[in-house]
Amino acid sequence: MNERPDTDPIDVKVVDPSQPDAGQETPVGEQVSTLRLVATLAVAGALAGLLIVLVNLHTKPIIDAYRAEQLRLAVYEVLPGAARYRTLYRVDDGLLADVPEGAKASDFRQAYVGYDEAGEMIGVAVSRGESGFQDIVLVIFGFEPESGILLGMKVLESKETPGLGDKIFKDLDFVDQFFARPQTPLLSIKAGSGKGLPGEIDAITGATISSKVVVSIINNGIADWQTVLQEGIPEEAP
Amino acid sequence: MRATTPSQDLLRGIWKENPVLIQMLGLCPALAVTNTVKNALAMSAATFFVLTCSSVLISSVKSLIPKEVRISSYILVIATFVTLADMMLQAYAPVQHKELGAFIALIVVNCMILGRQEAFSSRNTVYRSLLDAVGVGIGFTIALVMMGGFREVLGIGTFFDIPLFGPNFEPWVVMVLPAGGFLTLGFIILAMGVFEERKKARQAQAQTQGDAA
Amino acid sequence: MNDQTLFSIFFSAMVVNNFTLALVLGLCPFMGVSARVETALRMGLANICVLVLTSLSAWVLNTYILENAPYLRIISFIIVVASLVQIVEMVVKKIAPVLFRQLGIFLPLMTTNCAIFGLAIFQTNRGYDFLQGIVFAIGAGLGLTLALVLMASIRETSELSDIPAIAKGTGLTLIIAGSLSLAFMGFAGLL
Amino acid sequence: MAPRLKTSDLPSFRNGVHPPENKDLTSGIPSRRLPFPDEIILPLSQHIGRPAEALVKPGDRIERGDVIAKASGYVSSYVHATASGTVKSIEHWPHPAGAMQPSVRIDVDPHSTQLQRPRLVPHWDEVPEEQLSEEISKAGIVGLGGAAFPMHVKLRPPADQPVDVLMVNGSECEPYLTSDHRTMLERPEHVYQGIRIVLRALGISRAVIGIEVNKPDAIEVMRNTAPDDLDIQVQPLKVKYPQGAEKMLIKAVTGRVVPSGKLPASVGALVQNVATTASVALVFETGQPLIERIITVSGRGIRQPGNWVIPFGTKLSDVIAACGGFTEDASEIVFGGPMMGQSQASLDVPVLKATGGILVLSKDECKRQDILPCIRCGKCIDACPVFLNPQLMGALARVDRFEEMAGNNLGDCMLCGCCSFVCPSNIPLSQLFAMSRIQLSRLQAA
Amino acid sequence: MKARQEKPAVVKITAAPHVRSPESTARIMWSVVLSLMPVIVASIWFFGPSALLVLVASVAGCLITERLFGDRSDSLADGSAMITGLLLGLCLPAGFPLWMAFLGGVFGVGFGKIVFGGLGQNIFNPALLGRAFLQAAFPVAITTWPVRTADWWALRGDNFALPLMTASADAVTGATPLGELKFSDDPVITPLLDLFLGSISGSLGETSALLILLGGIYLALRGHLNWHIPVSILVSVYAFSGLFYWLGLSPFSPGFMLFSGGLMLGAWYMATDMVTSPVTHTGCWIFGVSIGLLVVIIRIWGGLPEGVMYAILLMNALVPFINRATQPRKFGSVRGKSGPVAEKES
Repeated sequence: MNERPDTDPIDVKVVDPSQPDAGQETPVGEQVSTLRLVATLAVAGALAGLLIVLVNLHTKPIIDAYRAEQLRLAVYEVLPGAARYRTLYRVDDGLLADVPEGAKASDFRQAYVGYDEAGEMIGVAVSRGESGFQDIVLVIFGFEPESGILLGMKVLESKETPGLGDKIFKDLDFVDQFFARPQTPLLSIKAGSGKGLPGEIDAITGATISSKVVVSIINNGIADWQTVLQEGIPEEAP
Repeated sequence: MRATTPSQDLLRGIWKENPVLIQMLGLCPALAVTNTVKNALAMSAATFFVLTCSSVLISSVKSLIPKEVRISSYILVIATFVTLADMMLQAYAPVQHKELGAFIALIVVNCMILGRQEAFSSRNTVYRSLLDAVGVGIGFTIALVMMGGFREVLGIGTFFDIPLFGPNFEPWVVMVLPAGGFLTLGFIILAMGVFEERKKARQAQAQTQGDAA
Repeated sequence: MNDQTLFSIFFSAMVVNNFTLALVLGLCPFMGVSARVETALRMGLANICVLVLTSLSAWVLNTYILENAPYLRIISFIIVVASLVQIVEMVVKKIAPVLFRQLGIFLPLMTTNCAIFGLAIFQTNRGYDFLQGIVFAIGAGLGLTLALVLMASIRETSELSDIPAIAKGTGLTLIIAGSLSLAFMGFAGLL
Repeated sequence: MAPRLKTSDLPSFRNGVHPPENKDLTSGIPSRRLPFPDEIILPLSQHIGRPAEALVKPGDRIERGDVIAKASGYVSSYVHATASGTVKSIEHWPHPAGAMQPSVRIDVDPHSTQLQRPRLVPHWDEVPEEQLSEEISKAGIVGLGGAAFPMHVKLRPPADQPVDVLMVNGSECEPYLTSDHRTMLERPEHVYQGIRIVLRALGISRAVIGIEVNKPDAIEVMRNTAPDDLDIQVQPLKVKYPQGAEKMLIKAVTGRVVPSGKLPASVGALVQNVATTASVALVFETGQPLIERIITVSGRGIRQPGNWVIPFGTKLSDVIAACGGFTEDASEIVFGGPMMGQSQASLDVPVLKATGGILVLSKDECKRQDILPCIRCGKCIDACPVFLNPQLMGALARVDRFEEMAGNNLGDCMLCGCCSFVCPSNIPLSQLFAMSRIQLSRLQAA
Repeated sequence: MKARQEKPAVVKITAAPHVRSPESTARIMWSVVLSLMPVIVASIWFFGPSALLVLVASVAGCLITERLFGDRSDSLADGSAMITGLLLGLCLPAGFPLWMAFLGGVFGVGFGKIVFGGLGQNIFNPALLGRAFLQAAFPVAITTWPVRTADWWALRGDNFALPLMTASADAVTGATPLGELKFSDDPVITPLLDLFLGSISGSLGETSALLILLGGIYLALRGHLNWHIPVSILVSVYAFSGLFYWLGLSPFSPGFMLFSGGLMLGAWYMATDMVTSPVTHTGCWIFGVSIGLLVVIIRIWGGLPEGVMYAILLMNALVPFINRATQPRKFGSVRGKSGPVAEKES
């Protein structure tokens, strides 16, 4: 017990099902029937599956509720003043209020149309991801389909460098620039070098790429969705 | 098997055979999710849960499992508990679940867990396997929290989200990056090496003195 | 849904988000099997094969079997990986016994190689389609091989040096890995 | 002195080094005869191969030129008395190669005229070719360039590798040494006569004399005295160490590359040193076997550097005394050139057939700094004339991985010292390689 | 016969060769330091006392670490730690907090060199490793480039920020020519002559291409650096950037590429570090051309304005592999047969 255990990971985790180790109690030569092997695994698998399904039944509603809540919060954040929203599905460059028969909701890109207390449409929120400095940056943003006015923006996912690129969602001065911007496309510029144009976004010092990605996501996203949305938004089912 | 006392079963994994710091097992989670103490704790808790449950279950049904399919069965058991842990974390600690991401699922391939089943639970009583799993789990937790603490303090300037240095602290961003993980663990192991060398030198000195006397 | 181009998936998996140096996956072979360049190279190539097969199987599982039961992914993926490794092992043993002997115990070790399992999970989370998945697997495998071979050649050289006693073995390997990881940060932002 | 030739577009080989030449210390000094010492020590092993077998016993009276030991095999050589006197004993005595070796001690007769016994000389032109090499063998002639390989062995190349050109090595690339230089200046007719005999022994007609251009007077003398009846070319060579190494010389002069592990005969060439050919001439002129040669005594640690005709077996102390003794800052005594020579611990060691020079280096000349770690500058790779990787081999030697060194062609190393010379960290590479070879042969024997 | 002479007082018994070239490792290192002096003086001329402070801090970090943890007690004498310190200092901005510069030196020498066994055994260039660590740790501070001010004596930033504390952002900063061209939508292209002579903002050693070139050529002439490396890097950068510029893929003209950023310093002083570059000439060409290509790729498409440091570090990592692949073929090796074997098969 006193000696340092073997630190070579190979020795510790040799896992070779085909070569049972000689130290096992079962004497060599005593063959276990294939049937028993299969049965053991089948029973184990069945029990495992059962357990998982049971726990899933319990946790799934909680998880779904949490997800829906997160989405709701995000939509309300990027569509300031919205009181409720409904989901539209983009099918072949058209918009449908419901998922087509036999298809899954996750197969389609979604737009969230937000309405205020009075039932007036405020704008549409969509999400979009593009490659940032490290990995995909996923952003949800709201805009007015007719005018292209940007209403709000929230970064949903990003692995940008902590302390630098992550300022795209941590630095409120940067985030605030994306609320109620009348002119799109936006233009990312070096902080302080602005010429007073309405579309200018001051980039974060040291995180120019990350800043540009956010701007690019919004510009491309609006361009991508605007025509589809202008085709017409399906009526709300009564 | 070496004959060991229950207390040895428990204590062994905590320091002398610490899975991360000594045996270099389960390095992926130890490096990937220890950028904050909170993440390290969440990861440790999930791993602890999976390890303990699997050890107890496997040691209790070990006589039922034919040796030809034992590895497959262990994997099945571990994967089941990992799935459970994944779903529970997602339901009850969604923020941590998002932070840890795919690394929760990756507990299933943490060789430390499979290693314990193969090396210990499959040959020992339930009670001793439980002690062993708890010991190894605590050892894993200690290592991860150590890493997490080191990286969070320097990399963010907080410990368990408590700011330590005031607003003007300049965070060492590198510490929360993968490179920082490698370097931190390397640094800890170097420091332990220094400690070990000193101990050895002291023992050698005592030896010679003893000889002289 | 994922609309990344194939090239960007490939390049990102290989260098920018290198599995080993940027995502910290597959460390067991990285630390354990990186003492000799030849072994590292063989290990890397074997990994590429298994990764591609895994990607394929995971895609089939996701698309046809698990579409309504995502909660069974972990358990099905690990079973698939374990069986795949077993099958590859048997095939190699039958077709190329020499190669089998050279790979030795490394083949079965792949079951607990988190890079392989991680690939299945990442591919699923990012919603890659069939082709994207394959390209992702090849890129990740090449990245893994690159990291392994770099590490092995550095360690071979360092074997001839007077490494201080405290740094021998894992300590030095981790420092090298950290330095490599720092160097690979230079690729950040490409693509 | 004739002006130095232009060095550009002279033939040479790749890599190599340029150590400071320091030849002007002695190159202008004509050779003189060293007084016969009181005692002569003749080791039975003065050549490559098996030691000779002693034919005398204590108390025997011998004359200068008498055989005192005969070759004990094909690759072995005769040893002759280099002075008249009485055999005192046959005992172990310090040898320049390091260990103690069985040697014949002769008390020199102070009253002898030191003339050799009159002897019948076979006419070189009339004896059959085989007998030529037989006579050369009996005269105890070995290569005087440093390796001391018995000459008669070289004169019988394998039948499937016919030799078509004789290379006469007058390049003398080792710094300080001028004995070959002086031989060419003072005895060109002996050199040519020797060439004539060797060509006849080989049954070929072409010879090339390679001389580094730092000896312009030698080139001139050799050109002026070249006999018309022979196909002889005097080839000036670039000054570069180790130009005198067999394979390098062949590459420079003919462009032929001797394959690794093969002998020069495999490309149809045979290399002989100028001093060796000159000594062959004497065998057939006066019957004098190989008993003396010109030796350069040089270095800034000796008071009177010069070139001396010294009988083999003369003890180092006698040579030093004849050259005026050491200077104040003498610090190292070397047999041979500074690049490959061997330092001597004892003043009792005798001068051997292959001793081309005796250097007494002053502190400044052999100044060495401390050994630092290798910085992988690659200068040794640029210097190695046989294109090895001394850097890697040195690193392997440090960790005792001798088998891998063999895999990296340790066997091809000539121990020429170029890598050690250029190493800025003063790593004793060639010494490491020499040691590793010994270790390796032990490993392989075990 | 005269009386037998006594042996000299000191008889050395050493192995051949008994003479050595006057070259010595310490001499090489110190002449590198010497050749850097004009660059250092120029950087102080351009950036005032801040430049000196940063250099002193990084040198102190290196020297202290080497002295405390180095394996040889006289390891400072070989000058390698001094070079590391100076080079690290030269790739930092003038207003950099001193504690960070010091930390970079400690990291570079400690983790980049001593852990590997000290002089000659490291894999990565210690100065660049220190710089890469600082870049990863303090990405903002290290890219805060002060501009020249009228008052030479004024500090160019917050050199005296307390350890662990951030620098107060009151320096007047400007973009480097590379950053300007890459990230600005309306870039001002810096004239080549300014790049060449050094009247630009950037790190201390990024300023004057001319002085670096002179120092480098001096070293190359003395045989203290392998000229193959800088030449292959510069040629490859010029060729690749020219190609991409011509194809319209890059905004950088080849000349601009050559004289901007840390390329000159990197090519002449960092990549040529003997320890971390290949040992054979073929290897050096591969090394240099690859560095050039990587620099161009990272500069044009990467997320950072400058890629020299990363290009060199990445190629440093490949050097053991390059050395394996470019072993010299022994004299008289028969064509078609295997040359030297780098390592024993396991």
